[in-house]
Amino acid sequence: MKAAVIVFPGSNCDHDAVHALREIFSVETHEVWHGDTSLPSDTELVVLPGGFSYGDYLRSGAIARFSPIMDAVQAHAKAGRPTLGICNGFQVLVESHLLPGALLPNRGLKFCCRVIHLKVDGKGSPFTADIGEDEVMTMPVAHHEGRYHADEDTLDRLEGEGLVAFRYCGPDGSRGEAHNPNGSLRDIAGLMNPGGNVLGLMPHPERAVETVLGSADGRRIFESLLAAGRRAA
Amino acid sequence: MRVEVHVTLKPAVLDVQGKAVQGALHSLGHDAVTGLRQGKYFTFDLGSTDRAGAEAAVKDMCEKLLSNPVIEDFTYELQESA
Amino acid sequence: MRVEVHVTLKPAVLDVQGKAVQGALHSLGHDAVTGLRQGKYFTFDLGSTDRAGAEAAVKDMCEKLLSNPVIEDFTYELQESA
Amino acid sequence: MSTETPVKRPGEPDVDLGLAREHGMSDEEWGLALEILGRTPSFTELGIFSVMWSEHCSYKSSRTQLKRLPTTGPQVVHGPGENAGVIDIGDGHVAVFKMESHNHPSQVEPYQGAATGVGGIMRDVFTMGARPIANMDCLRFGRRENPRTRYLVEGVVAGVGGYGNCMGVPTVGGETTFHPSYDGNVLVNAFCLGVAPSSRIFLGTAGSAGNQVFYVGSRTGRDGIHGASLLASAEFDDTTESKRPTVQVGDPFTEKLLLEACLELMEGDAIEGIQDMGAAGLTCSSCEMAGRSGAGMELDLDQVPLREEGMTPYEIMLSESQERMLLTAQPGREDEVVAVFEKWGLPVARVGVVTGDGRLVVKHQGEVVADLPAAELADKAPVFDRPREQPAELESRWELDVEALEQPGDLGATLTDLLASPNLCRASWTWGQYDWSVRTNTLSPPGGDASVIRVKETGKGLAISADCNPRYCFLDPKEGARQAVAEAARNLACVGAKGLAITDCMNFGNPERPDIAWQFAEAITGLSEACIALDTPVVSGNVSFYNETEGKAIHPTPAIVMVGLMDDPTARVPSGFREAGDRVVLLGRDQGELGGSEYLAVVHDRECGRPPRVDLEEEARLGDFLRSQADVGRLRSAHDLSEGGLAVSLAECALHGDDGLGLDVELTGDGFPQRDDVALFSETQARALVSVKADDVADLLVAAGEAGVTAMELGSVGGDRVTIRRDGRSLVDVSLADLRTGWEGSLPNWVEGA
Ligand SMILES: Nc1ncnc2c1ncn2[C@@H]1O[C@H](COP(=O)(O)OP(=O)(O)O)[C@@H](O)[C@H]1O
Ligand SMILES: [Mg+2]
Repeated sequence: MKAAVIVFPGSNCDHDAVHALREIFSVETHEVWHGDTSLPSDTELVVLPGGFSYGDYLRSGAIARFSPIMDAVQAHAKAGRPTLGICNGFQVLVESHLLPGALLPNRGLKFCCRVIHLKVDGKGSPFTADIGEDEVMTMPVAHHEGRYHADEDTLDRLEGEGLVAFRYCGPDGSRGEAHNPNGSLRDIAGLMNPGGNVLGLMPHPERAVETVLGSADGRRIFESLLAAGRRAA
Repeated sequence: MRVEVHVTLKPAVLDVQGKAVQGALHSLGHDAVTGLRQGKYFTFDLGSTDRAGAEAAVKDMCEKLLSNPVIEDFTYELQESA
Repeated sequence: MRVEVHVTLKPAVLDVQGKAVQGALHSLGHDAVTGLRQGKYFTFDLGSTDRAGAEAAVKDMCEKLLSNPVIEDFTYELQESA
Repeated sequence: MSTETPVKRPGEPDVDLGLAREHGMSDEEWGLALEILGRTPSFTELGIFSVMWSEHCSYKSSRTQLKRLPTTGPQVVHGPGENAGVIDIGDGHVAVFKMESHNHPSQVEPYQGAATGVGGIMRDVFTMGARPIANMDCLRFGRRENPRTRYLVEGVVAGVGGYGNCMGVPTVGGETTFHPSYDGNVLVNAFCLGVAPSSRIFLGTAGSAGNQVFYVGSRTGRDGIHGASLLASAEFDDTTESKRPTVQVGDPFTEKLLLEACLELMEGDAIEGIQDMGAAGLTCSSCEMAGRSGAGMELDLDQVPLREEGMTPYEIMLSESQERMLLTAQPGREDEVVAVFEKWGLPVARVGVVTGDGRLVVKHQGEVVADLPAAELADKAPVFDRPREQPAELESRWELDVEALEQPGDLGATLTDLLASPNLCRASWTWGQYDWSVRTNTLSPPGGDASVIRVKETGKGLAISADCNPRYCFLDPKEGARQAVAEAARNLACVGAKGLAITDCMNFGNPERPDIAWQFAEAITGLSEACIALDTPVVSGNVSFYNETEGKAIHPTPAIVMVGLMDDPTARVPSGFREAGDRVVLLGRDQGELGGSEYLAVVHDRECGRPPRVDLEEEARLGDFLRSQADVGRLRSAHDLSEGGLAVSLAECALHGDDGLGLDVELTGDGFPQRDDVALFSETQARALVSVKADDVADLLVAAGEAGVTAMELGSVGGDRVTIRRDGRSLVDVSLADLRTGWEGSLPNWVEGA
């Protein structure tokens, strides 16, 4: 697999995504400057990393969406290739209309960094294929705008089509307000497109790939994707 | 041309910030405040003096960048600069 | 009474958001935009219909909570509710 | 040497003694300025003199004392004097760190004050070529009952987070404390730690004549003119309000770009020297760069990127706009510099040249507006050895008759109250707003004894801890300063690390008062003694004087951060209990010291007595022992005893983490003070609690005996209660859940409650 991590001005989890892909999963990984207009040839996975692109000024992800590289990212996503937006990357995906809805300031109106639990949901995707329905994963969130919002019809449709990829839950897998760090509607932590190749999520799987960091559950997402890649090959 | 843009959350979107501000006003004793909503406000200059052209430009800015149509509405006003 | 409040950064205070937004508008081709500043906009209802009292209340809210007098200015408008 | 007399610009005021005084200069300083120049300064020159000789920039009241600090050692690469301290951490790498205060700006505008403090300290670190890898914040607020405190807490914490989070630098620890002496004067001390290859450290020197001077980063506006420098040099009073327009606003986004651009450019060798523009902006950076290299500098202010129209040379030289750097490059390397900053979308301009005549010459619109000797400005600031006197009432503060204290009837309730008190409760509300996990190096989330950061480049780890107990320092500044260092070293030892060096942030009142000058000198003595004994030299630091409101000084607060090294950071020892059945062992011997304790303050509302005595040799022995036991993998957990004493420490071990594990211990024999409250809450130093597997207790005790460390097995881990008995009697028997409610809820309930 060959991956490209997009570096926007203000991205700050690009290093972490690159570290995880290169060092933990031995994936050939390229850092791609937002001002470029094309991805390295044969790029299979595009990662839009976390951070504060353009300072998160105006709305998170709103300005990054217009970066020159985004046309290539759009094309990549629309060609059905894996595209992963983490945290700020999720916000960019949403602002780019690659995923529906919006991410609003957290319920508590504060930046929230803590370890949360989440469970897969939905119809399955290369990112989640190998993760069991009852598996409770642990990883950090760190964001100020992570409250997922969409109108009721859209939410119903997303759930109906199985596009909610991850939901916040408690350590035992149960749902409840206390386990939802930001007030996200229907406890949505991550979302995918109908093709299942575009995934956006607020939690940081790339920060949870080594047990020494407190959790290695984030590996499940990357491993699932790598296995799907091998199956397809 | 002087431009003013207001961007507000759509009525159906929960305005957490507005709610918090209203709560704070209540606790300061301003209990009569109701229905508070918080929005964004932009002012800028546009060199052009062609009103139709300016209006088209501002509309484009609002739709593409200044507001997010999924959650926000916008209004704008143009004024000949003094 | 319907109230509208505008809170803006004092002219000499660096507007980091405004700077970024203007830059983004330029890169979208709207090069003619200059002097963009971003502010906050509040709307709410005030039960009272006594204009003087309402005005005093709103001024107090602006000074104490809605604006940060260290770096921001405010203006407000009151309108009889329809 | 030919010098030019600047012409008076239209609109500039006449420069005389009166104007100099308005600039905060003393009559002697004015005289010295005239002598150095041999003429009356221009308006711009007066501005330059006044900021360069302000307390903030010149350290005129502290220099003679600071010279007494130990600053050398084999581990020290660059001690005080550079933008930040540099120590060797092996494997071809160095750690670069410093702490700095932003107290006055935070009191005036908490969000921006704290944010720009964090921004400033990170610039100090990456200016030297190091990538910042961890931040800490030491915060001290007034009483919770003070109506402004909540606003300050919310603003400061949001500001610290707002800046650090956006930069992608984890904030991994700090202090959050409250005391009435900070009611009108909060303390915000920001620390930053960075790592760089040893071969690539950049200094703030201009280099040789002919080098090109570049201005990079944000444009210059009228922010903070006479801000940090003057605000920090005069105490607060009713006119503080009028100093408000000088507040600087931070732009962490621009600083992130500046960080990446600087580090990218530093991979090559185009940069000769680089210095951030902090307090006193362009003035200070240009004088210091020119001064350090013994060269001169000529600046053309028409080239400086400006944000506002019509700025005067005085304003441009004194502006404290944030996120700016001055750097010099060899001739011919201009294009490289420009290319990198343009790639990152940052303003970059060639604003001058390094000259050989030792003068700082400033031009504006073709005219010379200032022409001064650079080195003299930077070094010739008047130095004061301020008169010192021990406060008359000091000895009366030491009076404490423990026998006269009424002992609480329910010590369990007392423990519950203490854990919910402002200085002992959990600060997770604070660090929950900080991104502490970005960069995937944080091996222990905030909340432990010391924060452990892995250094990916070398596989080793750095442990850091921030400490200072202002109450101890108030009662005895020397002992208090010794205690700060000792506790930091102990915190490091608990995770398994050995301290290498410290940085300090000396927060005091008005040094023109003999009692404050005495406090300062005593604290310096205490720091020196402790740093020598524990072999942790001071490699950087900062002094903040005039922390007073209406003539009332803050408690002396010599805050320090210690940085230590760990060969195997993955073997770090956690502070919380791990497993039911493990045995709890107390290391160290209680001397029954209640003076200056949290118990005395919270329960008896008293602040008196002698603070606990610090035995540095015993601290060193304890530290060595903790590390030796960590090295052989015997420690399941380790946590030091500090504020709140044995009972609080036991409870913290039990509460640590989200689940927690209870304990059942018994104090037996004559190793404990007679009175139960003293035994539970005495703050005797050089103590720690460890838990070990039951099978390891015997070995641990033997090893302790050999190491000369008192060790006593107290009981076991397990259950969901904190049970402390004494010779068969129950002293404390409380459920963990009840303790947790107060410990965790205290801060958020107070801040967010109506
Ligand atoms: N403002 C803060 N930011 C980050 N961490 C904090 C802050 N305040 C306290 N902490 C963390 O809370 C824990 C307890 O702090 P403290 O009681 O001062 O520790 P100790 O007594 O061990 O020195 C430490 O891990 C510290 O880093
Ligand atoms: Mg401690």
